[in-house]
Amino acid sequence: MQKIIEMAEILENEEIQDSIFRMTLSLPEISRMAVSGQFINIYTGLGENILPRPISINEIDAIEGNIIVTYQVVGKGTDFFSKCPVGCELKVVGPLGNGFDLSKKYEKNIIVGGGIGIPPLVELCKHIEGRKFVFLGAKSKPIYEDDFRNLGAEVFICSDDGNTGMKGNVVELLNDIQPEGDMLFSCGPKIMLKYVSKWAAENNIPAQISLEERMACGIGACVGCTVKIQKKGDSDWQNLKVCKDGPVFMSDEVIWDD
Amino acid sequence: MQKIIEMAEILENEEIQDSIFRMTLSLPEISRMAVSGQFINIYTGLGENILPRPISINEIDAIEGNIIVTYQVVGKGTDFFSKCPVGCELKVVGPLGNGFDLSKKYEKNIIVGGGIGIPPLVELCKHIEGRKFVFLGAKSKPIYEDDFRNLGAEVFICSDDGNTGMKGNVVELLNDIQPEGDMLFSCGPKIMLKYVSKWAAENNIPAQISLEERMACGIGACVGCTVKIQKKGDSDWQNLKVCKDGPVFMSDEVIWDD
Amino acid sequence: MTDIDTTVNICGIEMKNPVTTASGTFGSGREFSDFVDINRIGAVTVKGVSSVPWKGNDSPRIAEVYGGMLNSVGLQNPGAKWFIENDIPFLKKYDTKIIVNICGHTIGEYCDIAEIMSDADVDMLELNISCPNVREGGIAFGTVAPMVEKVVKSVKKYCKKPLIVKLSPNVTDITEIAKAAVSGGADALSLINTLMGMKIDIKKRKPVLANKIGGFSGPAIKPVAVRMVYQVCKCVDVPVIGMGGIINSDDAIEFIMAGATMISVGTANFMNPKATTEIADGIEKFMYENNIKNLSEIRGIID
Amino acid sequence: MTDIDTTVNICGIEMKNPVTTASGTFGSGREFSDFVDINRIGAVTVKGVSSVPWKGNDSPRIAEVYGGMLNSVGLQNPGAKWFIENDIPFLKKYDTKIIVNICGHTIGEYCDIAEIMSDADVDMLELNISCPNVREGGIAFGTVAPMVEKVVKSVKKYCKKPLIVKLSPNVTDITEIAKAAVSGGADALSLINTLMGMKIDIKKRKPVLANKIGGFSGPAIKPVAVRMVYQVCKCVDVPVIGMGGIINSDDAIEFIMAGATMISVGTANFMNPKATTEIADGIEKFMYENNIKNLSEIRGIID
Ligand SMILES: Cc1cc2nc3c(=O)[nH]c(=O)nc-3n(C[C@H](O)[C@H](O)[C@H](O)COP(=O)(O)OP(=O)(O)OC[C@H]3O[C@@H](n4cnc5c(N)ncnc54)[C@H](O)[C@@H]3O)c2cc1C
Ligand SMILES: Cc1cc2nc3c(=O)[nH]c(=O)nc-3n(C[C@H](O)[C@H](O)[C@H](O)COP(=O)(O)OP(=O)(O)OC[C@H]3O[C@@H](n4cnc5c(N)ncnc54)[C@H](O)[C@@H]3O)c2cc1C
Ligand SMILES: Cc1cc2nc3c(=O)[nH]c(=O)nc-3n(C[C@H](O)[C@H](O)[C@H](O)COP(=O)(O)O)c2cc1C
Ligand SMILES: Cc1cc2nc3c(=O)[nH]c(=O)nc-3n(C[C@H](O)[C@H](O)[C@H](O)COP(=O)(O)O)c2cc1C
Ligand code: FES
Ligand code: FES
Repeated sequence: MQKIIEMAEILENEEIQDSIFRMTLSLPEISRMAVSGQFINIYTGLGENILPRPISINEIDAIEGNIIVTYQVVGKGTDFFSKCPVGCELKVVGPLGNGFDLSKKYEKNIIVGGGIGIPPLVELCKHIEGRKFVFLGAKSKPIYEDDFRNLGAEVFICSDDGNTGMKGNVVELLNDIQPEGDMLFSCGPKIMLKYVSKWAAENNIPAQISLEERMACGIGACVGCTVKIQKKGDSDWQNLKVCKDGPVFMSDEVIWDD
Repeated sequence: MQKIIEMAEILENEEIQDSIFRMTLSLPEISRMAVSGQFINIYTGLGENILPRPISINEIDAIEGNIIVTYQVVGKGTDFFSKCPVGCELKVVGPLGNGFDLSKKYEKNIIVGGGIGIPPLVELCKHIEGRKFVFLGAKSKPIYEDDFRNLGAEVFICSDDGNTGMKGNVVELLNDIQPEGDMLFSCGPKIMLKYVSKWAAENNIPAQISLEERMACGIGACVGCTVKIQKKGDSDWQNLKVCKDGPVFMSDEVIWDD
Repeated sequence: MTDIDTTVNICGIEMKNPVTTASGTFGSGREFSDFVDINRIGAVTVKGVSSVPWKGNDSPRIAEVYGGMLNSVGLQNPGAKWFIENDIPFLKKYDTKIIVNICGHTIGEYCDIAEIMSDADVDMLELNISCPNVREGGIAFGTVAPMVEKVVKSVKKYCKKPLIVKLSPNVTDITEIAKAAVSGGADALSLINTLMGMKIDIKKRKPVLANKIGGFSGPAIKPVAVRMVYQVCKCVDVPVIGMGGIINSDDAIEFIMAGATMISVGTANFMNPKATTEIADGIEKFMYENNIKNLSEIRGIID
Repeated sequence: MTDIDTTVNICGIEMKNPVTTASGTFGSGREFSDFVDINRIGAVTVKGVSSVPWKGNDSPRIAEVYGGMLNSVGLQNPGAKWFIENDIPFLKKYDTKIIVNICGHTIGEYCDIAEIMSDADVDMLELNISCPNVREGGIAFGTVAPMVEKVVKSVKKYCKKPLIVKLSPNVTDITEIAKAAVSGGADALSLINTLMGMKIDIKKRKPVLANKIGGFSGPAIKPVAVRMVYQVCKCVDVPVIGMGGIINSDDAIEFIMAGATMISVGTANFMNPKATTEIADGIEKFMYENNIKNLSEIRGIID
């Protein structure tokens, strides 16, 4: 798929929860090409931060030509983004990676999101036609609960501190609700994905999970962002690139190191 | 003399000639302490540019608490300054260096400025009571000609291209006018200062010249900004610091390398 | 600009301009072809290739540092066969030269890959004896002068293309290593490879890289690279390909003035996917503005 | 914060916190006393002092580079006598320890200054065998292991204070040099001194520094420094003072986790005259927030 460099005007940049920002970027070209589960590379322009920041696509508005991203301030780059005023321009490269595989339709879809892994699942949810069971977890309050409901999903919530929904993590929530599904989609912290994958395997549900890894190029050139993947039928694992071969992988092909 | 760190709000930042900017900074503390011939260190805040930029004090407005500087865009730092909008804040350390020695009053004062060396002479001119013969040179048009006239100086102009005043350099202009003086003050490119010093020596006029050198700290700690100075009576030269021992030196004490 | 000649010649291979890519930062060019016209690059230096596939190191392999980055890719590559079948045909569609960066764990492996690539449709080989991420001897190869000479001499026997030897900067005296490579038979030298660096995640209380230590590259390392290119160009007669932190055409000119015949764009590709062609354009502009007809007029102009 | 103990002890000298200044970047402290309370710094390491005054190199001596700077001061200093008469009395007004960085052109000169300073009212000596700007042998002293051992051994005979040996990073194997210094009798090690770097002014077509090559410091060099401090702490038993690009307390913690007992703030002083005390404050805050009672809990915590 073609990738391009585009200067994005910031149309909105709002703190929707403590240190989590929702930013609307005018990206006429990239928004036309992007699909759910892909990400974009956003440059800070700061001299000390030379690498772009990979951020998932939260929503695509191809008509207005916008891409919405939701990011958490964790370091210098995201802090810089949070301080960029509306009207300011950011350099963006995208769309990057392969999205979720939506070539087949499923009757029952399980969607599991954790923390700052929730955003890409919103766009995903728009493109799923069957029943959607959405499980969201966070420290205190998962973002975008209402968005999923508005997209017709049945939403289940948990939080580490019990502030919203069940007190516990999404795997406990899954065990609690025991949803049925033909396909599971998930994005969130690595440790969560590992246990969600285990849950899916135990319940014989195929799962597409979206992984993260530290990146340099984001386009498959530097071989920096690998995960160990053992393709079905292969006798050995190989290091595949999250940015180009992923970020979405079938959970039963991932080798979990730690 | 005490030095301080102050955050300066930019009150004005205007291009007064091609690539030359006049910037007014609100510096209530530094403006109270500063004298003509001193400079300030302005930080860019850009990650790749770690060192402050030394810029001479052009004018001091102790009443309003402002310092005016005039700078030429020559590289990244000055380019950054030129793009800072009014209202923006810059970190400043100052006042730095020793100013011109005005402890004695002279009847006839010769002031010689070249190019971007002219600004500090404006503030100087305010504090000189005797007659002031001002010689200004530049590529095409020296800055601040009118300011000197308004301060009661007799102003002589030259330019490399003959666009304003005599076609030629300030030393040719000095030779042409043959002014009399009890003290000469000068600031400008090194090569100009060298020949102005020579002219002053030939005409038996003591001269205070303001030198530049690449700096790191600006406060005398790194020993990075030295010039060779042979003090009267000393048997050998020594490396003195432009930032702390200068930037103003007696011209007959400077050893000219090249 | 018709009277400007940007071509450079290394070991009889003429390149349309002095810009190439630093091995490992440009893939085989395919990944960047969305952003740049590969015809505009003097040569493409591809990522390190070994005789058999290498899996590389564990992740995380990338860490950002002030003005640069660390990597511990560990020369992951799909091996010579895959490279010959996939990457060469792709690059052959373009009007550019191909430099293949070759790596091995042992002298035998180096000779193998040199022999294999000598028969492939490529222009030059670049011997990477300096990757800090290869544990089984890679370090020793690149940092001990007699070892350097020995490896180069051995590889030369199997190498039927001009041989560039790529030097590690993690040495006390780069000129000694450069001279050893030339004695061994290097037709050209390239430098610098990455410095060895480390970053610690103080929250997790462990190194960011799974491999702990990695190769440091990017604008932050440029002063070391310029210094070494300058020192090496003063002491050897073979052409030098300069690299290390080049992000714009001014940087490129700096290396050329230090003595480099070609320059490679590495980490800059991650900062700006169009870096290579923008640098090629910038060099042309510089030549035009400064009335330079041929880069030999400024090459090594610094005493 | 009463239960937090920020003190560190090197060779029996107790410092109130692990922050000192990198030699040559803080003068004798006087220049910075307008900005920082020198009582808040564990120790002040003063600029290099030699037995007789040194004139240093020609100007320009400073060049800015991406994320760092080059200097070629060449250890200009007014000599031991001036230092003893002027700087020591000034520093003695404060409640801080004094570390004197000493330099020489020859082993004899090193021994002279070590002897002179042993009788002065200072706490430790730091032997700078690594300044890249000293031509008459300085380089060889710091980069060849047997030479390092020999110099340290000789100086130890004349040195009556704890002796810190400051290492050059411009070497193939820092652990070999570190071990040599310890065999020679070093009571502690400090590293890194500056990397050797160069910058060319492409308009003027000459190096920015009159000396051509200079010492590279600042945040850009931090990954090399962290790596070397880590490597050295794993292979010697003496305390290590870590430095190279530290600009904030997170950087300081990084060096401590790599194994450093103290850390020095150098080029950061030029970026922010308050850097030293802000870093001391930041370390305290980090200890408080992470419930660390003593820095020994995190020192060298990286395997
Ligand atoms: C495919 C992908 C999609 C992502 N989508 C989102 C998203 O939608 N929202 C969001 O908030 N975050 C997302 N992340 C994580 C996000 O990239 C990092 O939080 C961000 O780069 C941190 O930058 P920083 O400068 O603030 O932090 P710093 O810690 O200062 O960054 C330093 C370096 O580490 C890298 N880095 C730091 N944390 C991570 C991480 N978790 N994953 C990868 N690289 C990291 C940075 O890119 C940078 O190179 C995504 C990561 C990947 C790989
Ligand atoms: C005491 C003093 C007073 C000065 N007063 C003025 C003034 O009033 N107006 C003005 O326009 N300029 C003045 N200069 C020069 C000014 O400091 C430089 O032009 C400026 O630092 C360039 O920064 P840059 O980032 O734009 O250029 P770059 O070339 O990108 O700067 C790179 C580095 O070189 C240093 N540098 C570059 N040129 C000079 C120079 N000529 N002198 C010293 N350091 C330099 C910078 O400070 C920086 O560290 C003065 C210099 C000194 C030492
Ligand atoms: C991600 C990455 C991978 C690299 N892989 C190789 C390699 O396979 N072979 C090699 O000789 N050098 C490799 N290098 C080193 C670069 O070719 C280059 O020498 C170094 O990065 C310095 O240049 P730069 O600062 O412009 O990146 C790699 C560098 C990076 C950043
Ligand atoms: C201007 C300057 C002068 C220096 N002078 C000395 C010196 O006299 N003796 C010495 O051992 N190191 C000297 N150094 C090296 C520093 O002490 C320190 O080792 C080095 O700069 C790395 O730390 P930094 O990156 O925090 O600056 C000097 C460094 C600079 C920048
Ligand atoms: S980030 Fe470069 S290959 Fe994935
Ligand atoms: S700039 Fe540091 S002593 Fe002058």
